[in-house]
Amino acid sequence: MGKKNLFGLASLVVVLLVVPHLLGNPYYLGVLVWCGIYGLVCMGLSLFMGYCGQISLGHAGFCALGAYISGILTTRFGFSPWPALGVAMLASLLVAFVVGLPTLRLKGHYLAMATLGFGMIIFVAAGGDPFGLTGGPSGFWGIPKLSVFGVVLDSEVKWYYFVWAVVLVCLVALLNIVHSRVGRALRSIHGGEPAAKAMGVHTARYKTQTFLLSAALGSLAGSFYAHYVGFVNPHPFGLNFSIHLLTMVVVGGMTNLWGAIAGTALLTILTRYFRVFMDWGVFFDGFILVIIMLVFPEGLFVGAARRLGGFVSRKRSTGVPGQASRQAAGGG
Amino acid sequence: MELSTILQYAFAGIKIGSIYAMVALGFNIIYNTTGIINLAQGEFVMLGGMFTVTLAKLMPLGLAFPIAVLAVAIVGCLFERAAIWPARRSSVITLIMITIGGSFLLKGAAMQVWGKNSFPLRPFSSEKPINILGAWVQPQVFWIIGVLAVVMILLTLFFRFTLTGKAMRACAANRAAATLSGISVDRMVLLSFALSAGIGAIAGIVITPVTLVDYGCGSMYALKGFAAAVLGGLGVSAGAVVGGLTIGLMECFGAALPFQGASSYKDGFALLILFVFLCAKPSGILGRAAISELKKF
Amino acid sequence: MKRICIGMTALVLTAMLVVTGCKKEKEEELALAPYKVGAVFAVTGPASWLGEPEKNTAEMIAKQINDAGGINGHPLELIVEDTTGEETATVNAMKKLVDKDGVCAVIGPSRSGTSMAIINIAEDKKVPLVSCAAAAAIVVPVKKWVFKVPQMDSDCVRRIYDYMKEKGWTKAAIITGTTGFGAAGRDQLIKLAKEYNMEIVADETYGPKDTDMTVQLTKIKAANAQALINWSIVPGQSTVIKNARQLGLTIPLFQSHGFGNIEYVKAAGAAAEGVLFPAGALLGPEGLPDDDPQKKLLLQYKNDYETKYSDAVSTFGGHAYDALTLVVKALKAVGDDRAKIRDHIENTTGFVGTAGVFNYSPQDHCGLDKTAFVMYTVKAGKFVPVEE
Amino acid sequence: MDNILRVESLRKNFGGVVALDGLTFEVQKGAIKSIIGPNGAGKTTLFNIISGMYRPSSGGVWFLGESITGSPPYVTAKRGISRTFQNLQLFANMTVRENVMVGRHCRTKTGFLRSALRLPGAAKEEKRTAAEAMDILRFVGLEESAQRGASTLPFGKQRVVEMARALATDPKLLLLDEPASGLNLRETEEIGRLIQKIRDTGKTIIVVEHDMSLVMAISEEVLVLDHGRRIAEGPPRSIQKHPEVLRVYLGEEIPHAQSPES
Repeated sequence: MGKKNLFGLASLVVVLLVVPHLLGNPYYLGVLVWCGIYGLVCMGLSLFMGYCGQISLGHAGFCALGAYISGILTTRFGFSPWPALGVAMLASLLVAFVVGLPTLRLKGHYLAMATLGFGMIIFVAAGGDPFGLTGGPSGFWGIPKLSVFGVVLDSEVKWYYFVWAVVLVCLVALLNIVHSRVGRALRSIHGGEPAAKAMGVHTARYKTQTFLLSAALGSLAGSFYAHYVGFVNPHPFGLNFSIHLLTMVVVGGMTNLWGAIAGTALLTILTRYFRVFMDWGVFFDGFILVIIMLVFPEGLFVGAARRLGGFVSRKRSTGVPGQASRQAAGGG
Repeated sequence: MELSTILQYAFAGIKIGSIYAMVALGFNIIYNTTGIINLAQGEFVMLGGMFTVTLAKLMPLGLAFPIAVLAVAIVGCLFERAAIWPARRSSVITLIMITIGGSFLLKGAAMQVWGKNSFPLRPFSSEKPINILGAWVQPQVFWIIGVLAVVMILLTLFFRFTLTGKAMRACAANRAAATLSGISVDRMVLLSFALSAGIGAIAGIVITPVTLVDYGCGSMYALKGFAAAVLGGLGVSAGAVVGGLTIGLMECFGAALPFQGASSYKDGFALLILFVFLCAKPSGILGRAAISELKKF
Repeated sequence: MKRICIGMTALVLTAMLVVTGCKKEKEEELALAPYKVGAVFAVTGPASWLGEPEKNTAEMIAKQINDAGGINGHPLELIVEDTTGEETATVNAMKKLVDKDGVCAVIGPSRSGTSMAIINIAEDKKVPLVSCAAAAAIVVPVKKWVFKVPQMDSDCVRRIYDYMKEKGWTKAAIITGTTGFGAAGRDQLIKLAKEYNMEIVADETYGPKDTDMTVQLTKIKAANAQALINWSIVPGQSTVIKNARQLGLTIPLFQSHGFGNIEYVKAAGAAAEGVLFPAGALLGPEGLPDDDPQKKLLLQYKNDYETKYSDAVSTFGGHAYDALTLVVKALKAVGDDRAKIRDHIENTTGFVGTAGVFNYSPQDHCGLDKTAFVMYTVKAGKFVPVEE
Repeated sequence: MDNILRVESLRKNFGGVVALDGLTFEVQKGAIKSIIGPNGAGKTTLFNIISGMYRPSSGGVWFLGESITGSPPYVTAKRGISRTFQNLQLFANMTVRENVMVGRHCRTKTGFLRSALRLPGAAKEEKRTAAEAMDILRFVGLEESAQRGASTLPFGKQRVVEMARALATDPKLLLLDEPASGLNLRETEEIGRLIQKIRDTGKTIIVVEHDMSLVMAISEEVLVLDHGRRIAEGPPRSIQKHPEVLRVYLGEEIPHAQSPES
């Protein structure tokens, strides 16, 4: 996967190990736990958007599926957390397959709308509670804690190590995928679908597979959410969350997995910080987002990396201006 | 179901659908010149309502209306110059992110200016409901429908018969060719923001008397308007109207479905229909397939 | 251009850092270590019109206490966190208060959903939490560390059903918002209907951002109810009133205690005339008899709040008043030990607050019953107690 | 049987517009066949049907004796048909070498799971793919630019990269859609030589081209289309004098080097 990535992984591990000792307070670790949980979804979304060139405004729906199925199975049907998590993931994969098959034929804003519709349908179903399981808008609580190899995750520190270990494993796997035949195929879809097809890339299948992968990661993050918070209701899984996920991926730089992680960490920490400003928080959220996108149109991480020279030749054209692609398509 | 009940639902659907249609029209205008969905469109609706509420305290409604529309159009222009224009060479997704940021900015600013309460606005004419074949209809509903019709007619005339309108359509059809034939694409984008902000404001002003306006109400309009624009076919004005009315009617008749708790599912119901429809016809009711291919993220 | 942007960003960020830095430094130094109390309110976001009066009230009281020399010489440090009405943000805020700031008790959150989301944390970390949200589920069943100050929604339902029974109305139509508050109210309305022999002839809902309820109300109209009960805290409750009147629905209209903000009356205009709803005595203290234990306190709070913030007082601000005062009383009595505060609150009786006279016990972490409610109606755009 | 491709009574209409109207022809193995015709004659549509991008309205395509009518592109690519595009379709988000490596896609098989775990087989295949891509770049003379971003190359070289990418699929039949469009005289000559060099490795090539000098220089056979119909077919010399061809072209415009983009 290349020296840069190995170096990146090594640095990440070092940082992750050092940070708990620098931050004397479990609260900060708690924020980092959120970074990790969101990071899981965002990595999958980055693969789907930045590499595969698709868009999803419905990933909150997969998180909701993970959280609700984990929660319902453990609290109402006596499952232990891990099997419940597995069932949640399988169910999410199934849903992603059924939803993805027809929707992934759609393009651009139409795909955005269809995925958005999917997310909202899950949200509405959770609130409407058709089977008397979700607790309606009030949700339900009492979801048991997760335990790993006999260790109950009952503190921020334990969650921190656990979530980030999972993130690291997923990151390595995804980096492997990205720097392989599959990753090239995905990027070729982003680069130009007709040409990708002509080279023998089964674009429809790759799009579906990536969608499934990102849905599984969303479901995983959702299950973690349920066990971490212990309470689930529909409110956190609305459209706002989908948009927030999208923002984190794009702000970091969607054409790079590292960007997704960086964007997630940055925005999770910043939005926490901006709450200090109370009434001005919303304003600053918007302000920072606009400024970042103006200064680093291809995302903070990718943009910064390019400016440092590391990615110059490789990434020069990842942010192909909308105009250029439009002209190419319009003139042809 | 009795006729009067059906009529009652239909009027509710048309009322709210007309607003969605106007928001969708705004989406389309910007989409045509830039290829992006301006997610701050809902905030233009909110600002229209807010400005009018404030202005109506100082002057007659007839005067407050145009001033508010103008004010919001100016906000639209400022937004375009400050945030969209500097990023005009960025990818579609970057621009959409900027509009999301813009919507937060406008929302936050509105919260500072007007606070967090909801404000009412008096109806344009009498508040007394009219009985039509057994259905009670507020007179404001006719204002809403009428304003939508007028906006639609004026827009059609503008795009069809004025030089500027034709130039904007040229940008939509082929940007490169439009530039070559001497059209200032930059100016057209600016104009499209002014126009769509103005239309958004009009929607906000006519709906406020039947609902209320608060700083956070824009996102809902943006969502429904986006759904309407996509359902109708992005970039097609007639599609916006068809899409808006369809979604409005689906929501109202969805809520009226004869089972327990139907109203909890009405939004989901409308979106489900939209979802299924898109899977069957990927470019919306009146959209052309070719256009949907152009935008890459 | 880009350089300017970067420069601006840097400038703004530094400015923000400095501002927050100063905020922390500004605390006056008193001889004794401050007592830290956390508050989690929905200061921004869709429920901000709840969180704002709560924050204002809490800050006002904290200032009054510190101006008067603090609690037994300890200054009161109130740390307010914004939940934006979101569960995840609330969880974060709660953890920050408990872990980072080390508060001895937390008041809030404003919404039922966000309250439910942090019950776990209060229980795990053993921190007293005094919620400002209404849902009975928050304290039923009793959770060791969790209390609440607003009247129970179940008691509010009882108050409404009592009133209806008195008038001989037995067929009710209900319409509720799809939020934690609305859903909890709907549960109670349905559950208690049996006890009161009420028949729910229509049961409709609407979303927090809905702008039109004509369809639901048309269905209700067809159901021939004798009274309509709306249960939500969103601005939509004004729309319900307007839509109902426009449809020619003339049956009596009840609102929940979430209607306790005069802005809603203004928003609904003439249609709000005659709307009935139970709420604490705060909305019309002038009418109380002089020997009422609450009267003096209510008048003073109302006056303080309205002069300081030039905004009409609401019951929501009152909840923050009750919550903070309750905690402060405990601090005064037992100091800032979390467990002792909890025990003290649990044994508080006869505490006069804005929502009523509280009597807590190990079995009751709400402390109020239905007598804390006064039935109000809207007359000439004002809240007026109903003569019974 | 020595024809590699047979197209029979192919029809394609888009709505009311007929792009191909009962077209029939064959291509001999190892030949360079050019297809010319005015704009809108249906040349690119023909390519799109052969490579599986479009489904024909009626008629069929046989490749090496087997019907590939309506096969999706990933199937035709695997069978040995590759193509370039009239308006460049390089993957701008990749380096030159990665572009060519995508071409190897249909000859390799690592999937999601095997690449995620980076099993030994996957790593080996990856290494081999990279080496093969370099071989092809060497063959077309672009090994120097292997690590550059594909869109940073000059236009002429981008055309070559696209050919290299098509070659990487190891095709038996190569479809080149206006390989010389936008190129200057020298570059056109170079591309002509490259096409012949590719043919000399045993591949069959179909070229759609407006540049007559190139067509005349490299093709064994020329097929002239107009309005989706064949109006002439034969060796370049005979085509130049064909009355029907002259009529079609004179009625529009004289074909010339640097014919404007459609």
